Amino acid sequence: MSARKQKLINQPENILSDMLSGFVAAYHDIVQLTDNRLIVRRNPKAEGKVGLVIGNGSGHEPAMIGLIGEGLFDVNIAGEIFTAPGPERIVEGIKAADRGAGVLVCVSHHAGDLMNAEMALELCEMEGIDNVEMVVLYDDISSAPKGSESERRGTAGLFFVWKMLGAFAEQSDDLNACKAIAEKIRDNTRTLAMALTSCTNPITGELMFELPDDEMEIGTGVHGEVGFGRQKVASADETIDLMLPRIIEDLPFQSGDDVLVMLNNSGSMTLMELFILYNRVAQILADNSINVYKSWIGPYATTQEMAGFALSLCRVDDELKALWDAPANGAYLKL
Amino acid sequence: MSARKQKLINQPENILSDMLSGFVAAYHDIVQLTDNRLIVRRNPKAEGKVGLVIGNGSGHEPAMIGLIGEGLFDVNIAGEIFTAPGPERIVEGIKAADRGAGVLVCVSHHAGDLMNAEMALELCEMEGIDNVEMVVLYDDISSAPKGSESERRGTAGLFFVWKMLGAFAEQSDDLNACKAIAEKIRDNTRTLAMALTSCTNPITGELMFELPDDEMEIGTGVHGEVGFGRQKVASADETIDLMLPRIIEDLPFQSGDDVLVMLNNSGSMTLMELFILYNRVAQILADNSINVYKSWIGPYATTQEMAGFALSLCRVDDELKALWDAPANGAYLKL
Amino acid sequence: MSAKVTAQHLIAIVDTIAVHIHNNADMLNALDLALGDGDHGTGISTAFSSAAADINQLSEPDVMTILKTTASTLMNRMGGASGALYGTFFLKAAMTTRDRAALSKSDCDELLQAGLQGVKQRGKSDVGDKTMIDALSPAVDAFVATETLAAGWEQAALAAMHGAEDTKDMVAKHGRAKFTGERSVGHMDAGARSIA
Amino acid sequence: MSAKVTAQHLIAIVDTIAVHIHNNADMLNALDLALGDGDHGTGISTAFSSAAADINQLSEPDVMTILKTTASTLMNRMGGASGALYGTFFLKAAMTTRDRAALSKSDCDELLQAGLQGVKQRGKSDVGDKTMIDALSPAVDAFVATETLAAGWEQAALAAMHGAEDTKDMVAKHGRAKFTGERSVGHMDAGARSIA
Ligand SMILES: Nc1ncnc2c1ncn2[C@@H]1O[C@H](COP(=O)(O)OP(=O)(O)O)[C@@H](O)[C@H]1O
Ligand SMILES: Nc1ncnc2c1ncn2[C@@H]1O[C@H](COP(=O)(O)OP(=O)(O)O)[C@@H](O)[C@H]1O
Ligand SMILES: [Mg+2]
Ligand SMILES: [Mg+2]
Ligand SMILES: [Mg+2]
Ligand SMILES: [Mg+2]
Repeated sequence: MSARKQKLINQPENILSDMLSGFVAAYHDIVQLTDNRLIVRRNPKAEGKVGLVIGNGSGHEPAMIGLIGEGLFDVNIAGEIFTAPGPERIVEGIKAADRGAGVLVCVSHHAGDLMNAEMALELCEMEGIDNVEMVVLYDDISSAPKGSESERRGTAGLFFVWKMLGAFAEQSDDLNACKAIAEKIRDNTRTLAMALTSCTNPITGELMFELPDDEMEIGTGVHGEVGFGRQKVASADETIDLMLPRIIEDLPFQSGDDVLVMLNNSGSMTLMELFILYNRVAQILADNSINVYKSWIGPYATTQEMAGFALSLCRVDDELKALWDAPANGAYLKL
Repeated sequence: MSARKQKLINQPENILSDMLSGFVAAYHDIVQLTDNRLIVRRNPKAEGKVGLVIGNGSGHEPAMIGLIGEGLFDVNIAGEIFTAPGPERIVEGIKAADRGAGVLVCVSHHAGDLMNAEMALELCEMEGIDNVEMVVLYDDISSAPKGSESERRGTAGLFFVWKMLGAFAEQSDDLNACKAIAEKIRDNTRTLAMALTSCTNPITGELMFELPDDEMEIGTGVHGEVGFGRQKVASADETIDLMLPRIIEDLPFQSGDDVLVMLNNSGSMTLMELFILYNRVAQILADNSINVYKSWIGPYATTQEMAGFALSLCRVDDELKALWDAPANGAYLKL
Repeated sequence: MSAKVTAQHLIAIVDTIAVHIHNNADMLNALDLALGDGDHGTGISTAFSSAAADINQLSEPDVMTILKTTASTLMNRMGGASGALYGTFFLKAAMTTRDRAALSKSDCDELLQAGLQGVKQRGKSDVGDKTMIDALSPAVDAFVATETLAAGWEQAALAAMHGAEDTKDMVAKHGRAKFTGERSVGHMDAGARSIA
Repeated sequence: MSAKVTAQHLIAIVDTIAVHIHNNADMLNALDLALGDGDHGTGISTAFSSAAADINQLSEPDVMTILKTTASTLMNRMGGASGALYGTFFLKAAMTTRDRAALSKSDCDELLQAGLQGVKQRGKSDVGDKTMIDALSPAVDAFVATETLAAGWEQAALAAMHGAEDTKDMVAKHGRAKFTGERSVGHMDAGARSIA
């Protein structure tokens, strides 16, 4: 088991507060930490534009605290490590994001995230806060079969929603249009991930899952959830040959399509490896006459120090291309 | 030994070519790969401005291929893994970077890098290529005592030179002024690194060095060179308390100084840990009335998947602040 | 043995749950570690402790306030799926107690059934889905089937244990990801049991 | 045994070095792995093989061209510190052979001393610094001290081995980081030896 045993933290119960304090200390020009521990933009978006909120368990940094900023999200409610925040904090986040044109609550599809967001919306209703909408997002083709897309997990491919929805909402006063764009991006995105090693839970120091040194697993989730394919470690090209065709078939992506490509570093992959992997991705897409509009290679939604990556494709038209190219200024995403 | 045994590559002898092909395939809007395997800017800087070149062993990605671009370097000569490129390739790089105002060859201080750069300059002389200068850069306080600064290793702190020299040369037609700025930044920068785990050489799959799971080492170099302090793994705050005072004393950084701060991820540290570490850095600097102008937390000069970080401070005046804030567009550094 | 559950009884009940779960927190974590994220016990434990603390702060609270306070503390301190579910259980239960000073056996039947209904709705799940419902549902049925409160708690606890045990086997067949929760649910109800 | 080293001899010498190092590449890597980056043997081996290939491509080359070609192939194929140093050795050696069709014993003395000088200058180091110089310098001295070419190579190789062995001990005392290089240098010169 080649997983790291030790982490540089202080008291485990202080991980969240130490982390958030350090993050805002470093990036106070972009974000601020409110008294109720919300991460909000230093420069709020214009009055009369739609607010974007997301809550999530921590431990996936830079997601989502690093994606709060201009052209991205307005508020992040960071829960404890791998635990979705409760409904009251989500309601506080909704209030903080409201600029008078309503608020869209985005949910990465996991039981805890979904149920707490639903309860938050019920609380809003009780409090008479209307003009709040929720959109549930998913992308992981390994977690439910084709035809049952809405049962799939939300994983690294949601990156495309965050970036392009963020650009859209920066300009939009139409809550339903924001929800529609989020769904459009979601429905054109497909992701498949793999793991080469496990990682440790920072609170307990214990392994998140078991994976022998000479094996890899295909289809893992962002908390190390089990995938469908465990096998001996293959070469970079063989690994992409196992994963990319499944992604292409699932949507399906077709000859002539324009796509955004992401290779998300789950934690401790080297960029060297990711570039070698991308080299094969580019070859296969070219062979299929699928045109890469832009690509992104690096850590975004991590699973602590897990060695592995997620490969994600998003089909884009001119509207989405423009949204992709729009400026963004988060601590960990700048365009 | 909690180091990863397996890497996702193809043939070890193809690591460099596979990696460079994948990198330029992903970022062809920023860089291009020449026939002689130089990484050069897609959009060369203006005629009559000073060219910036650096050669280095690979394996440290994103350094230096990810820092080629507008407001940064013009040409990178990527050697084999952890092996400086030979003189002829450096000469080719110098020619590729020449925009008519001379070329500055930057050297991160290591025996191989220095000797090959010196030979390259001798070859330039023979070929009658004048107007080429060399600057040797170092920052690692663990590799030689105060007073012997010029014997120190070049490590992650050179990041500050790359960024600010890049901004300066983008506008400058004065080779000596570029060299002077590089030296000014170097002489105001101090770095100390630590490692929590070893890592594997991607060619051989063998450990780069030995480090028991429950120990950490302070003072490591960017190839896992041995440091001065091996001890049981400490808490995040204790680790910073061990390292930062040494850095502050070495320059020394004084009350009222403005500084840039970098926490460089050597490979598989989580951002969660780096933010927790930074929280303590910010406290200590505030206690010493040292003002953080800007900070940068993330992977820049890596040592494969080594778990560890480098802490680097650079004292800045108004001239350097302006250079830090100037735009940069490398694949892995955007401002 | 009182024929009705008063506000004082309710506070005592929550206190007991909190203590019991606290004593089992490490074991729940250990179970969660089997392959979960290992914070399940800690999460439930701290949440119930805070709930007990919060309701003991209340000055002369009525039954509904106690249940509502418990619900909100649980869902906001626990977070995750379990926070939402435990919170929902107490919230829906609270809704049945408006204007009641104390709860009769039949009040408790109604309260528990409403809570169970709430959990099913919240989780969009039912008996056999291998969730806490497989422990909770038989417990509620057993309670309702009895005549007295005392007997009700007894039977409920037993049924919950059996339900949890069953899911344990079911789950063992279906991979460990859900295992953690089920066992912890079993203990959650075991906690409730110690009240009778 | 010819009294002079001709171009043909020189090519044979480089060929032999290449073969010898190639046969020892794995062992050099293994040594490097002790704690180095483990590519040392591979680096030297591929570089010398290419050097041998390149000079065999040359049509009717003179002595100087052979040495210069060897130098440039070595420094550009090997890279790193050793590439610069081996390359410098052959480059400075080449400079002493201008217009010479073949090399006498005294020519070789001059050639070797120039190469050694070059390495010292390039590395800003000298005997006792625990580098390849501790193998190369005694080898050159021993060569110069002899009368004939044959004896020269013999003595040089022996002295180099001893020098390498010495550094080995020195180095063993001074941490493993430099160890790799020294041993490989020893083998490098051992390679040269097999020529005589
Ligand atoms: N949709 C659902 N319906 C009913 N119970 C559920 C549902 N999803 C999860 N649960 C219960 O919640 C438990 C997980 O709780 P916990 O691990 O604390 O939350 P999280 O999964 O967010 O970490 C599971 O064991 C299961 O019993
Ligand atoms: N300054 C120097 N002077 C003389 N020899 C040196 C010097 N630096 C390194 N060397 C020699 O080069 C060897 C290292 O070669 P190698 O490992 O192939 O290069 P690199 O260190 O770039 O990987 C060392 O063992 C030493 O003998
Ligand atoms: Mg959890
Ligand atoms: Mg090397
Ligand atoms: Mg859980
Ligand atoms: Mg070496």
